[in-house]
Amino acid sequence: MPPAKKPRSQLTRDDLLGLYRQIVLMMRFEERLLAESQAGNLRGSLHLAKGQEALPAGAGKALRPDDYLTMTYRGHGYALAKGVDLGRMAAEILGRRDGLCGGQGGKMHLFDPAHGLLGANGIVAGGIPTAVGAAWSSQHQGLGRVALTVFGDGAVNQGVAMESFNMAAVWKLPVIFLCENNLYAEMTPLGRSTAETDLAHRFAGFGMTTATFDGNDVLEVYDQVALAAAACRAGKGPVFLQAMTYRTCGHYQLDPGLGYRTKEEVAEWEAKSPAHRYAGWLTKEKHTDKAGLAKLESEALAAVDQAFSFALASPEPPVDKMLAGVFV
Amino acid sequence: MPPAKKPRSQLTRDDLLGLYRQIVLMMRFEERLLAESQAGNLRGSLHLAKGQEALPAGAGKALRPDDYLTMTYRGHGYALAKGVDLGRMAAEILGRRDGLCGGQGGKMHLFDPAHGLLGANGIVAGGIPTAVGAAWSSQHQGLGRVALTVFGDGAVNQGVAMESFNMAAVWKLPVIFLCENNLYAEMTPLGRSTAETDLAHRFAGFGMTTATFDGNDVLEVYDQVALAAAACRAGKGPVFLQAMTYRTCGHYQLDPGLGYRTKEEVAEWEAKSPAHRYAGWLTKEKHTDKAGLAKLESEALAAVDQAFSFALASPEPPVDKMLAGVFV
Amino acid sequence: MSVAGTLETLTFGQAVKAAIAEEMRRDERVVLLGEDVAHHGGMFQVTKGLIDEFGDERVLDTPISESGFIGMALGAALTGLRPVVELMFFDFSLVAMDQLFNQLAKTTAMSGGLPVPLVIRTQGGGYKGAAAQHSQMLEALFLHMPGLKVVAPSSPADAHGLLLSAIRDDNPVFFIEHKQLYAASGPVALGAEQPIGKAHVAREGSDVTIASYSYTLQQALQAADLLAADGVEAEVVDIRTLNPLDLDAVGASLCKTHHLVIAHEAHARCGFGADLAAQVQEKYFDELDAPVLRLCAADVPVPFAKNLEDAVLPSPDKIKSRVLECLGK
Amino acid sequence: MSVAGTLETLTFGQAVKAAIAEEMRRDERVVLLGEDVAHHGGMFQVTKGLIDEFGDERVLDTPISESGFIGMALGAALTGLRPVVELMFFDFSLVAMDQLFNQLAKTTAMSGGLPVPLVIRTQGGGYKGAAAQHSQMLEALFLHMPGLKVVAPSSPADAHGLLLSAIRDDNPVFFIEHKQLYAASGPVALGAEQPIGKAHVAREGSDVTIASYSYTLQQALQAADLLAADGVEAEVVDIRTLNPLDLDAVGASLCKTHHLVIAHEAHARCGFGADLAAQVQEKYFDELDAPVLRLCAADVPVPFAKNLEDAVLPSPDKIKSRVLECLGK
Ligand SMILES: Cc1ncc(C[n+]2csc(CCOP(=O)(O)OP(=O)(O)O)c2C)c(N)n1
Ligand SMILES: Cc1ncc(C[n+]2csc(CCOP(=O)(O)OP(=O)(O)O)c2C)c(N)n1
Ligand SMILES: [Mg+2]
Ligand SMILES: [Mg+2]
Repeated sequence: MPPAKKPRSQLTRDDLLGLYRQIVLMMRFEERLLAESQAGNLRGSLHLAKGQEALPAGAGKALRPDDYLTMTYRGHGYALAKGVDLGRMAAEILGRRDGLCGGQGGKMHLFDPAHGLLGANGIVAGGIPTAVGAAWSSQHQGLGRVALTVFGDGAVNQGVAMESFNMAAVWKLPVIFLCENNLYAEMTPLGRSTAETDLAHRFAGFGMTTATFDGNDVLEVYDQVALAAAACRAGKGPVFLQAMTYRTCGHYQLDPGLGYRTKEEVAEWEAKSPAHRYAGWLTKEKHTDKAGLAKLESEALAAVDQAFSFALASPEPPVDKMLAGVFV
Repeated sequence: MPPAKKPRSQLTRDDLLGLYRQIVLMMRFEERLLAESQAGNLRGSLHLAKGQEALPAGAGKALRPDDYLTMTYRGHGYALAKGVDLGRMAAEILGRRDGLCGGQGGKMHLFDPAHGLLGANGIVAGGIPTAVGAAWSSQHQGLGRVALTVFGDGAVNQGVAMESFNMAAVWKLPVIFLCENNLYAEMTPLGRSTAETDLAHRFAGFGMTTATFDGNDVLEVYDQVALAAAACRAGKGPVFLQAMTYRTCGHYQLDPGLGYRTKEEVAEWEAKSPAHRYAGWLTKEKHTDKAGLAKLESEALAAVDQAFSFALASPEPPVDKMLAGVFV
Repeated sequence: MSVAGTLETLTFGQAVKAAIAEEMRRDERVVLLGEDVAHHGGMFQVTKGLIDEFGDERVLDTPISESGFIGMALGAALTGLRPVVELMFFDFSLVAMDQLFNQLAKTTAMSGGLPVPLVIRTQGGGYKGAAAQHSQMLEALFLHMPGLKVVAPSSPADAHGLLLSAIRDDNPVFFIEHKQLYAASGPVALGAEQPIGKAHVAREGSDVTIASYSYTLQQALQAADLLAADGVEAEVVDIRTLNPLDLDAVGASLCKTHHLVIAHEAHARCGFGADLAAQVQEKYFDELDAPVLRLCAADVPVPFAKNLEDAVLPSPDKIKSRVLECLGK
Repeated sequence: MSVAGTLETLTFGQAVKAAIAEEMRRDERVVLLGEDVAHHGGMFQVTKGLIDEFGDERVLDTPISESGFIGMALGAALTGLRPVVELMFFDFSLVAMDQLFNQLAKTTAMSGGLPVPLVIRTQGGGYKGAAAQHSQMLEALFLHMPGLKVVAPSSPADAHGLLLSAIRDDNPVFFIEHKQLYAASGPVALGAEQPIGKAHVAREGSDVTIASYSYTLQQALQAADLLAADGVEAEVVDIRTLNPLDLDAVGASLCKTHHLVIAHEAHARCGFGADLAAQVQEKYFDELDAPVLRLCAADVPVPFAKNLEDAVLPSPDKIKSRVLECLGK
């Protein structure tokens, strides 16, 4: 039974503007990553989440700072929204000494347990059981923490993902399975990889509460994650959230994102992009005006610039410690 | 929509008696295996399927000889019902030269492609994707063959099983997933390993047709597998069958089968055992009488005796060929 | 209840259990999970009764989802618990390799130093007619992939002491038990840790060194007895901890005997024996009077029939022959 | 369209594709499957356009279910097809290990001789900043587990010829491509098979033997050039097929040079180099004037930052240093 009021009704004007700032921060951060990649300063594949920014922003807001998070190669925004330091994150992605992991992890392996971040992952679905374990640990120790694990529509076909869903359900663990259903896994459309494209059905089959919603509406995302977190904390077990969204960029920096998608389809989703929509709502509802938005945007840009200045000033990581071996 | 008549209406009296013979054959075969194990002639763990005999008998009857089959360590009955030679099977299980696999495989690794048997398996769920591949191959080559894969209620929690369900569904492959839901995986009751104990829900979530039925009623098993095979051959895609059953023996020969189950529960299911129920029905419906049943039983026993005579007369496998290497 | 500090005669299985119980009493962060470990007490009864002492909050039966629950253990280890996982058969590690190697073995390195305090206990090996999928010793895979400590004791005392160390270690430890060892008994000093990273001379000798571990170590000791009857004195080094490796201990023995035979039950190609032979010939080239020889399982899947399995797996006789070959006899 | 019998200059990637296309034309049982191999043509574009020629019945995009579709390929291989599977990254083999090792590698042995005609192509290796989970060379695992032929070509011609042989083989073949090789080009005799099981002398020399394969072989050739400038003539043996192994070819070279360095990108412990070193010292003990040395990746997960990755992975310079060390210079 849905509650009388949506959790968003609790949000203050500052909160509402903070959500916008978070969306824009992520956009600026990822644009800068792309620029650094194109300038040759950033190694390897870069997986951006353009058009999906409402999800990290809304989910981050709905969680407690000490809640746990595991995510994918496409998770920069979640780390930011969870409070991870921008500068140390940029430094990690640039492979510097002051990076979150001392430059050893790289952008697919961001860790920051101080902010609950238990790993980005390069293996599709690889971090899902980690989150289930963190949820178990929280339940076991009575910490009241929730674990959020974020993954794509393609990841649900990886065995370990489904094993995790079942374990979470049978032990009623406080874990939120947030599926960013952006309709494609790399270049494969959802309908080519699964017969039942409404993934909520699959989750329900494990005996889990599910919800499907507009993942490009930041307030809806906030509501859904807040409700799920409350249910988890109340001991009601895991929740599956299917957020409908779309990446308006390619799978990675060298993929133009077309070929397997039409220009029209991309344009349609660009029109529904979270920043755009939310900015419209904020001004329409008179929470702020154009100038107010511009101020948030330039704040975000400044924060990103500062982070990258820090990162670029950081030296190469020392080799000896790394070569000394893997054990603590 | 169910058909007007159940497939069983096509069965002749000979067919009906043949089903009974098949049930009894399996019982005598497995009893003999147990005796050989206790006599020290049979190495390793032995997983019997006492009380579940209606499933192999009914399923074997409903399939074509050239249909494919993969199964578990508990699959002796399916191999027999699929037409595998009793003597060569006994010889394999005893580790003899004339065994199906020349004594190299053993009882958990029975292969007999001439009868469609593409492997028993020692890894829970390990053979499920093999069946999916055989179904794909049949579809691809237009062979009209169906693949049956049999597994337990515990196996549905193994990642590769769920990956296989999804693949079969998305490509509409002619594969029947037959889950022997005997309520326990080793010593773990179903409710301790999954939140949603009606496994049909999980399968439906993948976009598959499902049916749940009494797995101790051989005619019902025959009907369900025949309907599923017909649907597969008609190109309607995979079918999930959940057969409710129970092993009235232990998980393996050294497990008394109690401790984790009450005597009452076991007794209740013993009363529902397939041979017993079906014998009652056959005589009540006057398809045969006590003497007729006894004749079928002694035929089965004779066949088993003959098979084991053959097997016990077979020499040790030659060592050199095996040591020469693994490649063909 | 066993009490730390006392000396008892225990089977290998009991020694393992005593170590787990000891650590669970000492440290409430230690939790146990695996298939049928709780209510049933494990397929090999190693954890029998622990649920009664520690409750089902700390001793957890899992679904048949090895990838899932090993991954879960990683999440728990990163958030304050110290899980001890039972993997029922070594062979089943293959369904969980990504979680083992891409996730938990790499977490410390990728994160720049996070501790991952967890132990995975498993049981492997042949000789029981369990055939190709239930007889494997796969330690080589775990040695090739950096990030896991790997321990393979051959006696109850070592099993106990090394498991204590493993549970107290802040790195992930893969702990290998052999099905043929569970019933073997011996004296165990309860609560006495054995250090991870130290080999141990199980028998002294001067003519040849046999390096081994786990169940094969027991066969090596039998081979040494057979050899002694023929006048050959073999020194038997129990490697015990395969990673980190105590190369110095092997070297010390080699400098005495100048002959080395490595015996293990895993396959030869890219096995532990290949690794040790390569390291030994590199570091002790001038000490070697003969090539390092290996006695391993034949490089075919373990077959079912007894005569075939015997032909594939090591035995004291085969080790003895190999030693004589090494000595040119 | 490339025609069998002609000689063309192709990149490594094109040479692989030409082999697949050739076999698909010749034998309608050959089918292709993997993630994004059909409509997109593969992450590395190796199978680009094959769907147009052969249709989506024979070129199949799969879900992200490596265990599932590798297992499917086994089922297809047992029932009349000859599947060629693309595993997008070598690293992802870890999610499918049970299907690879407990199922398809063991099927022939367990069944007493059934053919399993299938090929798994994968792509591995580092140098691209892809970090710990996208840079691995895991061939050692595939060598330790008997039942798979393992091939790792270093040139377009070998890639083409060995893949033709692999697809025609009735055993499962694991075919390793290196991400750094795709763009390298060279002459390819279209349709010309190269035998599985034969090494190849890629450069003649008399002072020392360098044994290598895959991308590291190219680095070994560069190292040989550097060494030649210093007056050292290295013979470079391209192992090419890691299982079966052509030990004789290494031995023949060694009997000339009496010095051996093995170079590869995989980790050292229980790696291919350990295996070859162990076999060589056993069989050619008296030919060795110095220990067999190895140059491998350091035994830590491949780190992200460029300077760290460089410190971990092989390079021509590092190979050269190791060779000089072997020669006592
Ligand atoms: C086990 C594994 N298989 C394949 C890949 C390659 N891969 C990386 S991202 C990706 C697509 C994932 O799609 P989805 O889960 O929908 O997430 P999205 O990228 O759309 O956010 C694939 C196949 C991988 N990293 N890991
Ligand atoms: C991957 C794997 N994990 C664990 C086991 C050990 N094991 C063998 S049978 C079994 C129980 C299987 O239960 P279920 O699927 O219900 O089949 P049943 O035995 O009841 O017929 C387990 C856990 C195994 N063989 N393979
Ligand atoms: Mg997606
Ligand atoms: Mg069961």
